[in-house]
Amino acid sequence: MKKFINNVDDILSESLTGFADANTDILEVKFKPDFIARKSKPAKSKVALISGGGSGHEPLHGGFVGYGMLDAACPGHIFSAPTPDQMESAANYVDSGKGILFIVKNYSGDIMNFEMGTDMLDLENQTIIVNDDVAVEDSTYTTGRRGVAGTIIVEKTVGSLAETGASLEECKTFGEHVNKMTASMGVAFTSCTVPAAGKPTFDIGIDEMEFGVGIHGEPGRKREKIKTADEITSELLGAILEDLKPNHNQEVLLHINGFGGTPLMELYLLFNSSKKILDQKNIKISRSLVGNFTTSLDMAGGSITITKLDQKIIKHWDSPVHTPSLRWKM
Amino acid sequence: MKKFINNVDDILSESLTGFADANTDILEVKFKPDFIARKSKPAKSKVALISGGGSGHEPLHGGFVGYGMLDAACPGHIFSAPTPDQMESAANYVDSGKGILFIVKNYSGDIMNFEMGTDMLDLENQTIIVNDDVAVEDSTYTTGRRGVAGTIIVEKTVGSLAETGASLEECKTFGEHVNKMTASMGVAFTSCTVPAAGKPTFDIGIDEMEFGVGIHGEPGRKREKIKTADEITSELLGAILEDLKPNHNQEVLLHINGFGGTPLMELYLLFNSSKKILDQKNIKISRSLVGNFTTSLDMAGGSITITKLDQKIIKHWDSPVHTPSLRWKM
Amino acid sequence: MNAEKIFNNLNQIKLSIDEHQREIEKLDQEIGDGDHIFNIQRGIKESLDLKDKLIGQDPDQVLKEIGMKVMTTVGGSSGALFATLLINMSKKYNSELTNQKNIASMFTEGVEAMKKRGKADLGEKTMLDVFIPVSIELQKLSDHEDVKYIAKKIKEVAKNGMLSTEDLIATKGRASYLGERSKGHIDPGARSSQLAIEAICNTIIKT
Amino acid sequence: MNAEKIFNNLNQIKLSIDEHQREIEKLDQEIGDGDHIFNIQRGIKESLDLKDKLIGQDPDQVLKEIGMKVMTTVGGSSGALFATLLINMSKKYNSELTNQKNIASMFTEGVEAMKKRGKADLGEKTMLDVFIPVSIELQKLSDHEDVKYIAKKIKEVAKNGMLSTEDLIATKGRASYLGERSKGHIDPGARSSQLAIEAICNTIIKT
Ligand SMILES: Nc1ncnc2c1ncn2[C@@H]1O[C@H](COP(=O)(O)OP(=O)(O)O)[C@@H](O)[C@H]1O
Ligand SMILES: Nc1ncnc2c1ncn2[C@@H]1O[C@H](COP(=O)(O)OP(=O)(O)O)[C@@H](O)[C@H]1O
Ligand SMILES: [Mg+2]
Ligand SMILES: [Mg+2]
Ligand SMILES: [Mg+2]
Ligand SMILES: [Mg+2]
Repeated sequence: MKKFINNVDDILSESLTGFADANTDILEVKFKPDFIARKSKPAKSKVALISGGGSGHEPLHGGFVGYGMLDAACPGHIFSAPTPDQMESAANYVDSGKGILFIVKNYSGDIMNFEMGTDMLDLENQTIIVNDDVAVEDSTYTTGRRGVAGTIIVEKTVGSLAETGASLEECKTFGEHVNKMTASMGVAFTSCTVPAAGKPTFDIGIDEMEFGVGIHGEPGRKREKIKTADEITSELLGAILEDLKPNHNQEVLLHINGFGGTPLMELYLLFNSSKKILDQKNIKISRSLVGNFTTSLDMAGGSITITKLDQKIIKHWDSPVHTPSLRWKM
Repeated sequence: MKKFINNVDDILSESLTGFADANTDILEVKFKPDFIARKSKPAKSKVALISGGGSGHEPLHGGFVGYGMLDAACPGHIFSAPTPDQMESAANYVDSGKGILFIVKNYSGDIMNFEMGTDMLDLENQTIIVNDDVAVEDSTYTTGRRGVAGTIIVEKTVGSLAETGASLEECKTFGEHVNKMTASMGVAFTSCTVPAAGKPTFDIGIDEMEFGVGIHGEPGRKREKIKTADEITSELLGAILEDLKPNHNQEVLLHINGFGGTPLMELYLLFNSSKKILDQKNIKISRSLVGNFTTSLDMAGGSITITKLDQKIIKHWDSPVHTPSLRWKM
Repeated sequence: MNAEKIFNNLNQIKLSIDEHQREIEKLDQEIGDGDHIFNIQRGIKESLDLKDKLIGQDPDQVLKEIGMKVMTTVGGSSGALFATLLINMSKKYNSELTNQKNIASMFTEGVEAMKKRGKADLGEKTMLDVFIPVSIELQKLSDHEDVKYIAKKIKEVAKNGMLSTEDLIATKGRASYLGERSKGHIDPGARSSQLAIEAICNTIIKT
Repeated sequence: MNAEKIFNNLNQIKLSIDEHQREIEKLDQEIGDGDHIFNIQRGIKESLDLKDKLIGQDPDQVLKEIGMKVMTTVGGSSGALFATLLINMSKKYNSELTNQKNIASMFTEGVEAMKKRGKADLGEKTMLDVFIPVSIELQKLSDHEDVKYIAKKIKEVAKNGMLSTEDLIATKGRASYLGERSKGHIDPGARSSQLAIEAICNTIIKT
């Protein structure tokens, strides 16, 4: 296994320490239980946004702690949901009196651990479940869709609303709205390598791709022969648009997300493939985000996310944000 | 080969088109000859900064076109220096009357093509050669050191100075100063795959690394067995500090750069390894930058860059910048 | 039941899990995300580290503390679920019952809590396909006197439960994203749970 | 010398380069960045595309236009150098000289310009280790009448120049970063240049 590590057991703590030291102006990292918290305390009380999940998806979530986005993030072990005490400690640390809003990606492990965290918590709190991945069929009899790259859009927009002093209820309602307007789907060319395992999670032929893949190296909807970028995009967008059913002339945010091992050049090429299709369908890309934001360690591949925009989402997308990995207007 | 592409010959144009469409607020892309130009024309005349080089290092250089950094970037084919007409056209397009400053990484191909470009040019111009890579011995009898990840620091700081209305001479002098204060060195775990070749540029054992590697998949100083992050960092920093000879209590900018295929988590771990060593030596990290900025397609590995800081460099590092891949305070 | 016995069982569980490490790792790589083995090994190690502190304390206190340790160090689905099991088992501890009745009632309580926590039931291709039949069988056998007989029976039931997951289509947990593709693989959580139960049963059978 | 002959030579060069594609690719992967073959193939293709436009024009004009095309489409070190060669050759074209003398003087001019452009000279493990000896030999033989003899000689000199790069330590170009590690590999630019010269010589020898 080829990684910059000293010892498999220390990866997380060493990496978090480096992360804290590289971002001393924005955040601090607390250990045992581990969480990342925004350094600047809000002037007026505001709803505190807390997210978290297994590590290995960096910059998600820690990279989005800061003004205009998250108040805290709870990093679990690699691909393992964080533990309830992390959420409880983070909440007590960042609470400023207006309640806590947890933003949780829809995985059994995350849901259960966040629930146990809120069980322990004495603060008013609400939870938004992000489940933007259309690769998975949503049925009331199953766990439902996964939360993937759309999470960043929920975190950014709700983070902005919270800064305005909105109530916990308003933040939750808006976050659920943004989640509903958002759909994603991805494809992987290679497997990631979990450091503790030391080898790729799955084997895949040199001409194969895993279609409708998640962000943990778990298998996707199907295994297929590699296709052209245009063909892949057409399939991904097909599923996304079928879910979102955008109107004619719908304005959207197009987010091309890399899983970690794919060069930016290819992500921009995917953007181009997507735009060609969206243009044909009279869907207007009025905001865009391209890069490695919700990764799966070193996995090659990427995902497309679309959010249907309205004035409120646009406003809270455009507003100032100052985090390690998303920053503008400040 | 596993990439998001339609056709090997169209990668660059499709990717550039996507890049333009994803950043319509900041820049535009011109084709034949290809260059990326800042959209907002400067209010007052200023020195125009132009960089460029082979593609495959994204976000370098196109991702740094925008206010406070580059006025234009000339992307060559993958790993091939751009052609002189690109530089000439870009210069004529962005010139605002105060002359052109070319920022060129020290490679034969880049030097020759930029020189031919300036030969064709009727505008006042100067060139800064960036050569921060200490892996390569600098001797007057050879091509000298390569320009690698330190380039971004030169582009950012000189870009800021140019916005203040500084003269061509001042910008050149400052850029050469920043370059001199900057040293880098990197290590690769895997080879990149050039799309036209369709397979990795070099073979490397599963327990080997290429030490002192460049950013084109070219071999490095030596092939070694993989070591721990702390050991690798110690060797890289050893060479860098021997070159920079920092004073006691020297303030530095520490830039951990990923080559494309290495997760952010590991880059922060490298930051941590670096800080431990710098702390011991009483070198103070007062600015930091961690991420994939000067990449080599999908190569796994990364580099460490240090810039010795003075008040002027700090000022121009901290100043507002608004490009696709480096943005703050605006 | 006492602290020493609990840690002794934990030691046996550790041996069995370590022995089947590669198998469990592979199962979660096939239909999950590959972290299950590391999660449970971390949980076992952290729990064993409590031994010096907890030895001599009441069994319910020991179970609760181990449950809390699992809750705060494991993470993932299995951390939440095993912690829920242990913490809720400890709540029902009643030293006045026979050992059999005590364990049956504790276990039933723990498994009911897991079902709530996981919003899951029998036949969803999870560790509950081991725990639910085991808790039912424990209730059934709680009047029985021969603990070795009970242990043999439970071992069998656990194994059948584990094996039953192979043909199921997962509807809970990470494997549920695979739909049809989840078929033909044993659930990793079911396997590790069955191995743990088997280790305890074997200790009883052998003494 | 005329446009048709130039394009005919270019066609022969293309055949030889394509035939040795994998070999040239590998050489630049070993001590460079692997793009050399794509650079020269792009240059040849773009140049051949000029045929319809340039056929019938004066040789110097043809060389200049091909040189400009190479300059604006190839990039990298080889684009700059080959363009410099061709554009500077075209400047020295003098139809009043014998073909031998004309070519020798054009070539010398082109190679001198390359040396300036590359700030390089003989023995630095570059394409100049082919071009410099060839230009010297062309000068030497420029009084000779037997063009086939000249072609044979030049072919030999080019080959020796190319082979000489194997044992050299590179001091120019990308291979120079390797220091000692550059030894034992033929320079990719030297190989492609030698193949091009050989293709032209073979055409002369065969007609
Ligand atoms: N909702 C659930 N109810 C019951 N058991 C579950 C549930 N979700 C997951 N599991 C169990 O957890 C196991 C996976 O544990 P682990 O790999 O540690 O966590 P994660 O799935 O979060 O990566 C599965 O094999 C399954 O037995
Ligand atoms: N300074 C130089 N002078 C002469 N020839 C050079 C010089 N630098 C490079 N070369 C030649 O160029 C060849 C490499 O060309 P190519 O791969 O197309 O460009 P790059 O090295 O920029 O990737 C080398 O093999 C060498 O022959
Ligand atoms: Mg997990
Ligand atoms: Mg090159
Ligand atoms: Mg798992
Ligand atoms: Mg090359």
